[in-house]
Amino acid sequence: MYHVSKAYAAGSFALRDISLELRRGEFVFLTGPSGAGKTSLLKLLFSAEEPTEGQIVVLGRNIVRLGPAAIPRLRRRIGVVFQDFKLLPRRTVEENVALSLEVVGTPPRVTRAKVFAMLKQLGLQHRRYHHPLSLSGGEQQRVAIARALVNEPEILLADEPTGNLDPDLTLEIMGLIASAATRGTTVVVATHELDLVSRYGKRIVRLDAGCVLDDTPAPGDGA
Amino acid sequence: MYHVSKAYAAGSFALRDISLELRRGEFVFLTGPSGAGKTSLLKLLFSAEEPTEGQIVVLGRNIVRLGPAAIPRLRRRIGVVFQDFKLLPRRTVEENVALSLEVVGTPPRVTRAKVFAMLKQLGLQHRRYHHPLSLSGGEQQRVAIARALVNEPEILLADEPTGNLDPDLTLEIMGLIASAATRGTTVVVATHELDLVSRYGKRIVRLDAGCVLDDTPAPGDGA
Amino acid sequence: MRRALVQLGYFVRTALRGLRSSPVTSAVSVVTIGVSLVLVGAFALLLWNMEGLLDRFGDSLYVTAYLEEGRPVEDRRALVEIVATVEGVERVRVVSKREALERFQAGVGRGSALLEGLDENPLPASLEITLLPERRSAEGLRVVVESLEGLPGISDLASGQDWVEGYLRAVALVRAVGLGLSVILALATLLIVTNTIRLAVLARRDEIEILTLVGASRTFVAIPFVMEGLVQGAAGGVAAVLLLLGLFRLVLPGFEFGMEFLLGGVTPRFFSVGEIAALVGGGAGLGLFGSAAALTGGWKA
Amino acid sequence: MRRALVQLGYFVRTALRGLRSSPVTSAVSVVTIGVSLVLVGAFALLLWNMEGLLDRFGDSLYVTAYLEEGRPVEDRRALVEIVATVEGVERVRVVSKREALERFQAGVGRGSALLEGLDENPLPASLEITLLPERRSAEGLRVVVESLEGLPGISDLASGQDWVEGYLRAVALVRAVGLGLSVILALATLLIVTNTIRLAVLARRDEIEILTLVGASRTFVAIPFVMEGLVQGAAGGVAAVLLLLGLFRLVLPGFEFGMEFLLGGVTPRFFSVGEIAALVGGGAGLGLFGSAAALTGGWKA
Ligand SMILES: Nc1ncnc2c1ncn2[C@@H]1O[C@H](COP(=O)(O)OP(=O)(O)OP(=O)(O)O)[C@@H](O)[C@H]1O
Ligand SMILES: Nc1ncnc2c1ncn2[C@@H]1O[C@H](COP(=O)(O)OP(=O)(O)OP(=O)(O)O)[C@@H](O)[C@H]1O
Ligand SMILES: [Mg+2]
Ligand SMILES: [Mg+2]
Repeated sequence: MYHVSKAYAAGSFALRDISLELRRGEFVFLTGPSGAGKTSLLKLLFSAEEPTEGQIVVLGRNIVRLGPAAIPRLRRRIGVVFQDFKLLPRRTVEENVALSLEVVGTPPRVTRAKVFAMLKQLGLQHRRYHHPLSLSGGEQQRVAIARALVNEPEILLADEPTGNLDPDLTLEIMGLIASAATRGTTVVVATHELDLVSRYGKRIVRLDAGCVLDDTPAPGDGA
Repeated sequence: MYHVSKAYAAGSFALRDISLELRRGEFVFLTGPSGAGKTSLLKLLFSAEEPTEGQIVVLGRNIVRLGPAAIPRLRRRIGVVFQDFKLLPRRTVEENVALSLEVVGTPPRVTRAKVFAMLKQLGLQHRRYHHPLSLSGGEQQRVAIARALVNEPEILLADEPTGNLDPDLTLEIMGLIASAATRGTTVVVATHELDLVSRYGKRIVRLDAGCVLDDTPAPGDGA
Repeated sequence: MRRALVQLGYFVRTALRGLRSSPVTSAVSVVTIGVSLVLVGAFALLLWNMEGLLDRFGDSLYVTAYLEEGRPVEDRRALVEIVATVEGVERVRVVSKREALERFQAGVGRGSALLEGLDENPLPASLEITLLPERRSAEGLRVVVESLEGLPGISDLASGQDWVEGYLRAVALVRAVGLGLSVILALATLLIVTNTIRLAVLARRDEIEILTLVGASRTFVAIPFVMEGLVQGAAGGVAAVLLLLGLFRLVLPGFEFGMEFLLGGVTPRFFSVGEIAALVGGGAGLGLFGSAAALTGGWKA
Repeated sequence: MRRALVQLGYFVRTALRGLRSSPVTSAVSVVTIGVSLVLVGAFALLLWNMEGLLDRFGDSLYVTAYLEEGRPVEDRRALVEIVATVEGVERVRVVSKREALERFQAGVGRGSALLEGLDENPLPASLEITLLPERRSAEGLRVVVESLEGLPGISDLASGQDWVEGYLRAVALVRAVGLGLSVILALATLLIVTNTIRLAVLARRDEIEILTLVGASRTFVAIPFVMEGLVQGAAGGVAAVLLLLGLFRLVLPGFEFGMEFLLGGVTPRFFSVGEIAALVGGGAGLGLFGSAAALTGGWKA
């Protein structure tokens, strides 16, 4: 899905000469110690940062060459769960989740139905009219996940999506993400939770200090 | 350390009729599923929220009756690691950590030395002059921990202090927190990571839906 | 088409939500725009009423044509009619010998028995010829004087050239100072308003950043903000008009005594409906322009 | 003591850091304060120079004492000396018969041969008695006229009572309008500046919240903010003075023509050093007051 990427941020390298290729519908775990560059890698995929060097091809487009008008269009096809959630504090949970539908111009009725269904799946329907600041950390994280998934994106980038969730919820949400992958969405999950990673038997990319340490394909996979 | 506490937030109960007592120098884990009320309980201890009902005694003072001038004085004796870090984005890492020393009027030279030592312990000395926004999630979390610990507080409240850290760092930092406890600091750690909790053999308070589910004293403890 | 409607609905809803959810910021913008417009409006009122005052002074700008003695009354009537048709003349008034004497005595001082010893009134009758407002310039005066010069029955012409020039200079000065202050005031207002809205946008830059991360285009982010600016500006305009009206009503009676002397019978005027609309529209425009400028300028900072 | 010094150091450092780390917000505050002070300053300059103008008009406010004919020159000299000592009199000027005639002829019109037929000049000599500025009121005038009334050698007194009253009303009007506009302007400025600083504080409310969570007292949080406000205000004041000076220098020559007529020989004046200090101090005060108000008012919202 993307080809070569090489990047450094502000003087010191955050990623050094990384090359990765993801197939459509693939489920990949990105692991590595704190500061390894996981978030930086996701940011590149999402064109929130530009690579200092190298090319990145996402959904058939070289995002390094993308004009400022094309970036929003690309982003609408990608769902992202940010490590720090990035929810709008002055909008309700429902409105926050609805955002990713509104940017593509979904009619309000459809939006409301989809948002409600998604919140229910995540056990948040009773928090619908709350504001993010009055939610617990785990609830905020689930809102962020709901916003990323509600638009049925072609790519899902999730940065520590279960860091604030208890083990039961973690299982549930990973199930939700995995089911998105089976529907054809390419999924990249950055996490430190090694248990989690080992339990699912998916492709694992380990990063350290900006380099790919190893790239273990999914057990049942010939590549 | 505090006596009775009972609280609800904005109509719906976040904590129901909780009673707990902590001894000076005790190390307590607070666990429970997402939305159980862990953060709310810590906020009460820190008088960031007022209880709707009940009394809370911290460091010998009933904080429900505390005047607005006394709250800052109390807070200076408590170190807090917030779930969302609460770092000042426009100050460097060093300045952020120095804050908790500056509010008690420590001379700049002493401050600088203490901050440097603390950052070194957390493996952040090379990020000293960075701004929080250019740090990875785990690095930000460590800055928050540094700020809470640098002032050698009498009480340490840590809300998911290792949620964004890889297993190695988690061990290291829990060690640091534990060593604070052995120096007489009362420590309360809220976390979902059950492994972590079980590994240390400390007192465990389990919350669910605002109630104390059970309160397991540390194995080697007669109480 | 359907999609455009959906989007419009979203924009309107978002703008209203924005206004509701940041009441302090909105209020500050409305108040700033309102206050700025009150300043501009009060100044405009003052200037316009001063223009009225200047026109009033201008009315006493006339050419005096002294009449030859001993001409029959018919001749004088014919002369008045001719003079009235001269280009640039607004009005002609006859000042008789008697009136001239009375004026002179009044001018010199009350009990002055100055000309009493004279057996005959030495002052001639004259015509007071008022110029059309648009002719009240040194040039216009010259034209009228030249047209009158040859006419039979007129012995002499006095146009008070010095006074005219002084008056015209004073008018030019007042206009120039007024214009200068208006320009400063307008620029200052514009600067203050855009700055205020820039700060308001700055206070919500997280919101903007998150929206773009979710895939919103610039337009999508900007339109609700600009609509908010428009509404705030219009609200500020309405507030300004009401405040000005209140001030006008409140302040006026206290000044009437002095005003009467300066403005004579002219009643100080308030804005017309069209001008009120312009003021409110100006507020809306300020809000619109301010938020658009803040968004393009302060997108990143 | 030592702790106070440490704290002061912290406050100064933090204030400077705040100014540096939020340049847009700081710049907006400085510009807003500066612009507001330019408005106030320009208006003050205008008013003060207009006061000068009014005084100038006031100089032509005099009492005319017509002298009896046929008195010896020595008597007249003595009279002038006596009149000069009357309380409230500033200056006495003698207008001879000849001068009176010339003035009359100039007043009526250039070629006017009006009084030429007379064998003798019918106009009397007179004294022009100018009043002290503080006596230029209807009351002051009455006192002087009464003191003069009995004096030998004076045939008649003309004080142009109407003109005086009109003048005095006009002065009162200009002062009142000026004062009214000044008050509006000052209030508007205060409102705009506090609002702007309130927004600036709002943009940094996270910072304030975090500081209080770390155990900072209100004072500890507030002092650096207030210091920032002070510095921004003073900077705005300096900018305003420079801008006003520039405008004054730039605009003045263009108006000199009209100005000369109105102000006569009076040169329009700029601010004195003390007034400049007051302007800068006012800016600093505005910034200080604005940020203090924003902190107490907007602590929570
Ligand atoms: N905007 C930035 N400017 C400068 N350095 C940055 C920036 N963003 C990240 N870095 C640095 O790049 C390195 C990698 O950061 P990144 O956020 O990708 O780590 P991560 O793998 O996500 O870590 P974590 O698990 O702690 O979130 C870190 O050392 C960080 O300090
Ligand atoms: N300010 C608030 N206003 C209203 N409700 C609140 C507020 N803060 C918390 N709550 C609610 O109280 C409940 C407990 O929240 P709390 O943050 O204490 O949970 P938590 O145990 O820390 O959860 P997590 O592990 O997800 O962080 C949640 O359901 C939350 O929605
Ligand atoms: Mg990260
Ligand atoms: Mg929590």
